[in-house]
Amino acid sequence: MTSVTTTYREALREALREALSSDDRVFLLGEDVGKYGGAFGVSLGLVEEFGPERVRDTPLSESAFVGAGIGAAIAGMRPIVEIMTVNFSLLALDQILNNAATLLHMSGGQLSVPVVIRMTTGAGRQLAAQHSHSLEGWYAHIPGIRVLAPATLPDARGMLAPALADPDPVVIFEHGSLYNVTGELTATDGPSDLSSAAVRRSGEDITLLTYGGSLPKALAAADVLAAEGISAEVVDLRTLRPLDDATIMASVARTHRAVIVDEGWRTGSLAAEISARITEQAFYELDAPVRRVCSAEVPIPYARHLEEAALPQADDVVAAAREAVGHRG
Amino acid sequence: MTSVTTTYREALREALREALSSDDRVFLLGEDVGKYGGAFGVSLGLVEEFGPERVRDTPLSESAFVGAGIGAAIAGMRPIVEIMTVNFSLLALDQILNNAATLLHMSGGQLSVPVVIRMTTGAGRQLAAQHSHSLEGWYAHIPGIRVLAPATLPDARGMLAPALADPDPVVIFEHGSLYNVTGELTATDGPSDLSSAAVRRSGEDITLLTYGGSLPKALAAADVLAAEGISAEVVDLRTLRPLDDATIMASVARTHRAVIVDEGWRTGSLAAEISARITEQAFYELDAPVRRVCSAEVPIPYARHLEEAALPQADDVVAAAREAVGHRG
Amino acid sequence: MSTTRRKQSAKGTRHATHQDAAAKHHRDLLASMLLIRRFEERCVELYSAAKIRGFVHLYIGEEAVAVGVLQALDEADAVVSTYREHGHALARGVPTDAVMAEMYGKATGCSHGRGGSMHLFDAGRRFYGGNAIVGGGIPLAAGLALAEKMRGGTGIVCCFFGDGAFAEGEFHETANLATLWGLPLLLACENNLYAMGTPLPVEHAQTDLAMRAASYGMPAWAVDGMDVLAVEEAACRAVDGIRAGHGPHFLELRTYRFRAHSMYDPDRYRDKAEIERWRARDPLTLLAERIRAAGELDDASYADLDRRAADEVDQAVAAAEAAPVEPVTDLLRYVSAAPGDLPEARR
Amino acid sequence: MSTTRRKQSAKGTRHATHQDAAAKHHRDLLASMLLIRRFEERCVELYSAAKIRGFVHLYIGEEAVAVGVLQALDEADAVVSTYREHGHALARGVPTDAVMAEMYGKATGCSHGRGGSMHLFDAGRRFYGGNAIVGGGIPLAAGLALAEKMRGGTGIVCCFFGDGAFAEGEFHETANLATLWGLPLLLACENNLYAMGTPLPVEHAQTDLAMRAASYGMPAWAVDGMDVLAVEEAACRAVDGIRAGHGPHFLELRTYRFRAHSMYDPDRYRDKAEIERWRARDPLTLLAERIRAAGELDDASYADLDRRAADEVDQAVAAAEAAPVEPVTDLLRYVSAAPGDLPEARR
Ligand SMILES: Cc1ncc(C[n+]2csc(CCOP(=O)(O)OP(=O)(O)O)c2C)c(N)n1
Ligand SMILES: Cc1ncc(C[n+]2csc(CCOP(=O)(O)OP(=O)(O)O)c2C)c(N)n1
Ligand SMILES: [Mg+2]
Ligand SMILES: [Mg+2]
Repeated sequence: MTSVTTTYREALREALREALSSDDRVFLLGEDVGKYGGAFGVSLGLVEEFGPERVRDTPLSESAFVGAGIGAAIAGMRPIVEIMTVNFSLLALDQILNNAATLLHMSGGQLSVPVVIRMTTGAGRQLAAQHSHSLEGWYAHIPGIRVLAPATLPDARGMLAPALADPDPVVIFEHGSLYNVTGELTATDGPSDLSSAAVRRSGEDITLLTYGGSLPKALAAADVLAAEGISAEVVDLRTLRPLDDATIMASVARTHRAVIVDEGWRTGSLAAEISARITEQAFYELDAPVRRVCSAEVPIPYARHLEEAALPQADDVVAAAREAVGHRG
Repeated sequence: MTSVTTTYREALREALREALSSDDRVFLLGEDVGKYGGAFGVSLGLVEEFGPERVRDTPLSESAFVGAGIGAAIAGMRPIVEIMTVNFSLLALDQILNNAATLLHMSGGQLSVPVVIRMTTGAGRQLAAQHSHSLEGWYAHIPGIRVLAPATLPDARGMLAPALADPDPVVIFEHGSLYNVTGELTATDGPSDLSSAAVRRSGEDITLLTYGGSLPKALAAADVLAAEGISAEVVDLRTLRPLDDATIMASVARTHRAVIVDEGWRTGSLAAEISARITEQAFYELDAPVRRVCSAEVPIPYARHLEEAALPQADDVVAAAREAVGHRG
Repeated sequence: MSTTRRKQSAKGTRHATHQDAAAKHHRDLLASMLLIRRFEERCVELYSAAKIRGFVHLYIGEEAVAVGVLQALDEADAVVSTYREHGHALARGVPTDAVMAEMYGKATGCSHGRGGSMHLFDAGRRFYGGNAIVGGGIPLAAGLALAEKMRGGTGIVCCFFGDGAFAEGEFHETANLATLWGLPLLLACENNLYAMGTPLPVEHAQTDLAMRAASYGMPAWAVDGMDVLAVEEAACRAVDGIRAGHGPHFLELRTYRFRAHSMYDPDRYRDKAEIERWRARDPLTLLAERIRAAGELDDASYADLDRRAADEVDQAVAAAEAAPVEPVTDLLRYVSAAPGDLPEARR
Repeated sequence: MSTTRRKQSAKGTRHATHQDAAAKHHRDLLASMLLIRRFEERCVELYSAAKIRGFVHLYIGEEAVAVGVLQALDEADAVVSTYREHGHALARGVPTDAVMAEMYGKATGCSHGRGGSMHLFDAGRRFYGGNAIVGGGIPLAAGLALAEKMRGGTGIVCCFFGDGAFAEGEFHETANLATLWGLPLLLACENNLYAMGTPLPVEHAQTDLAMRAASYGMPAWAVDGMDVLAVEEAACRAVDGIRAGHGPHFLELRTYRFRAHSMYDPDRYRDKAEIERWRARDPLTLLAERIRAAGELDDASYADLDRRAADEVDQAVAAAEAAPVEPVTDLLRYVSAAPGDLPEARR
């Protein structure tokens, strides 16, 4: 089986290239997606290949160009809108919630909105408080949209095609710390299954539930735990809305303990939702309270030591897992 | 003790009047807060009393006038910004999250932002999908701001003064279905305590946790339950950020069962956060899994029967409470 | 119908026929305005009777705008509207029954009862709502126009919005984007001098909205929005320009609402004399008197048109009364597109 | 210092003194620009050495704008800036030590290390950041100006932003609001012809930004942003107008960044010849040559100014290197205002 060494960034780009090649209705729009190649270089080279109509630079007008993507989708196109970071997406949130997510229902099923909106999320690069939020949980709150968080190269490559095939709006979060991650992609890495979470590592003593940029941390924590004789299962949620309850509960039913790792601020995080669901669906399976490892509730600071302290780290996951296992162990 | 019969709306207005009277730095700004009296009539008559400089109509520019309120607060004024409904607040969310909530930290403690932002929230009046959301949970996710939800006349009257005294941004949610609620206000109803939840009804068998427009439903449910011999305690959260964990946990520690009633969409709701906290802080006190009664995950429909079906109703609370009590009863 | 095509269709017809056609066209315009007027007058009654709920924004006084502008559009064109859109929907040909049933929240409503007064939709007629976020429809309309342009079609998109919406950032961002990209977009600004209770000079530093719009580099002009023929003429000229590839055009339609902002509004902020002055220029009367003077209308034919409008509304009410509601078990339908819910090919 | 006050202070002085003062003033401007230039050149080195991290946006080439505009302001005036704000901060008088320490993320930084390059603050000097949401500072600046106006003060607010920011809805909404309310606001638009990699004609349908701004009804004009004296003159004129109660003024400062957008940007989108053409109009060289020709500067005095700038930067680096960081235990400090953290009277 042929496999190539590539990066998360290139895997995303390859997915864009294929989408643009295979469907005339697909186009990419956003700030500096053309010659600049996108703020994080994901679309580099695509404007040369597909031209400025289909790889379309926009003015700095998040509300208008996201709204334009929504409108074009209603008219039958398949726009992929890039928003540079999730912080800036707040400027377009009205369009996403009040239009994209709502029009199908409000029109009694007449208008569907097959738009895909991609954006960078997360901290870890000392970009400070206006470039480092993780608001995936907010998007996962909105009925009518699908929310994806590719954490691996195969998902970076494989999520776009099914997202474009979805008749409803799809929001894709790319964690900024993943772009340079290298790995292997094989020819058999086809489209991702958007309906299921993925067990990235099997284990028996505890379930670590996570997604996106926190997956590497959870896997690192699992290594440490393994060395201590604690066998941790690592579940990559992948699709944040709708959540794959079945995979989550099946894992918890086996391990009886869970730690959720989520870069969002703790209060009102996606982690809270998962904890609540475990309570509702697997309460009598639990041998210890579900724990959350989240970001500290602070606008992410610039200084490296403070930023590191604000974010969930592998050590924090290890500590939470130890506690959970120790509890009524 | 003198007491007057008044409405929630008038109680809010009285609080505004006092704030404007007692502090020169206070002013009200928003769309149609002047002669029109505000979209829901809260500020009616105030422009006549305080003039158009201090009761200031703005153009339809949510981002700019909320941002202007933030800027004026930094400069030492005490602006009260009215946003007509929480749906429209999305247009100003960038200003609220990226500026109001963030500037104090980002400036290393130099700038504080004593702004108060009021808005209407919630459904129940057949206003359909773009006027009926409950996004209090989103705001409660943001570090650096305080979030209030007055559910009673004394709180409608008593929360504004301490909110204005808070050096940090405060967001106040007024549920649209409460404006016409009538009740008594006494002279002793002073400023509300913004740090504590309030037990609105004592009970022993189960705790109903709720806030804002859902409080009357929870109280109605408690009546029904009482008739069935189930004694329900009703806790009004009042301050949605920071949450008063102590009051919540103390109640759950006594009743061993909890149902959370929250008009937000279920997934990612404030109810999820409360459920997660109970798991974390009172797991071994629970005799049954914490239950949530939330809105259906659908853009709120116009037709009355569909809207009613989408929202949490007293009956749903009763059913959830019965189940919880029945469980391992 | 655009000016070009109107001219073409007139070509080769005899003078008398042409005159007849014009007279008929004028009566059609009147009929269309009458239908909107009678429809909304009935809505007021139905609201008082609690048959209709929620927010209802009446268009009474502004009918010449919807009727005049939409004359310039073809079936293949698209329309984006606001929460004050009964007039737009009816003038676009959304069936009166379907609109009335929507007001009732019935399953036969044009949005299956899920939208209500503020959210009328008819995908088949390319009537894309019904947007109750002020300014929220403007970017959407640009997107529809972008799709049109990218596919090389000749269709255009007409977006209605108010003088208040002009102050929202969405207007600015879209005006720039649409001009920059040369999108086939008609920005139809209904300047009725108020945004809720706020008069124009309290909303805008520069109250000449057409002039402001022109600063983006698009053709823009103002027109008397009480004169349906003037509106039609202006719209045809703008649409011709758009179809000719000259990018977005902006029309400032100077109009006035005779009623309060919504059913909730006691209208405390407007001068009675001002309202009376505008009522004296009622677009229905203006057209009726004009074509009456031209011999195109007499008492009997007016009465006939009026009766037809009233009958159509009566029937719509009767149908709405009798119609079923959506089953509660379908509450969660249309949140996500189920394969069966969407038409096979959505273009 | 505004034109008026400059004239006053010159009054009654002898001609020679006046000339001396002018010469000194010119050398001060040069010194201020040199400081910014040397500071940022050092930042490039420090970034390569990984002493500084995050996003860093250099102002090199644009120094005349910050230095010229800020001459027009008093201490009591306020400044709102962007993420490209080293120049604004230094020209405003934020100590070089404090700015450099901030780049290092140290406790002695002007934002205690929490802000970094993009978020410099100095409340005492009324320097209100450091906003990295493009356009996000504009409404804020209007609010500061509103407070000034409501208190009847004579202070003004200067808001810097780029040509790209002009396309954001926030600009439009604020331009309207500020003009409508007659706010004492200087909108200083740094038109460096690019928003990241996007050239002006790809951002804006109408590239004459001053003309577009004037359409709101505020005085607006363009000025050569490479000529610090022209900038100073224009800013003083605008500030005089604002202080005289004529509401917001807009300046389009035509400038160019000699470096890439940020340290991450390989600058693939600009023509080398274009960059060279602009480098030939380096604002430092322009001023230096001019005052050299006027006999106000010689090689020795230039070398002296340059050395002082370099020394100040050296000292700032040394201080930053030696400075402590905030303790991790203070991570949650400044999320909410603790009573002890805020100065007693913040007005
Ligand atoms: C973003 C937003 N802000 C405020 C409102 C509340 N609102 C509804 S209609 C309206 C006035 C709009 O005025 P205009 O655009 O002139 O349209 P008109 O109602 O006069 O037709 C306002 C403020 C809203 N629906 N959306
Ligand atoms: C709302 C928002 N959108 C996008 C960005 C990413 N971004 C940072 S700077 C920039 C270009 C801004 O251009 P301009 O306003 O001309 O300022 P300049 O950088 O040229 O000084 C962009 C797109 C951002 N920070 N904020
Ligand atoms: Mg209006
Ligand atoms: Mg620029």
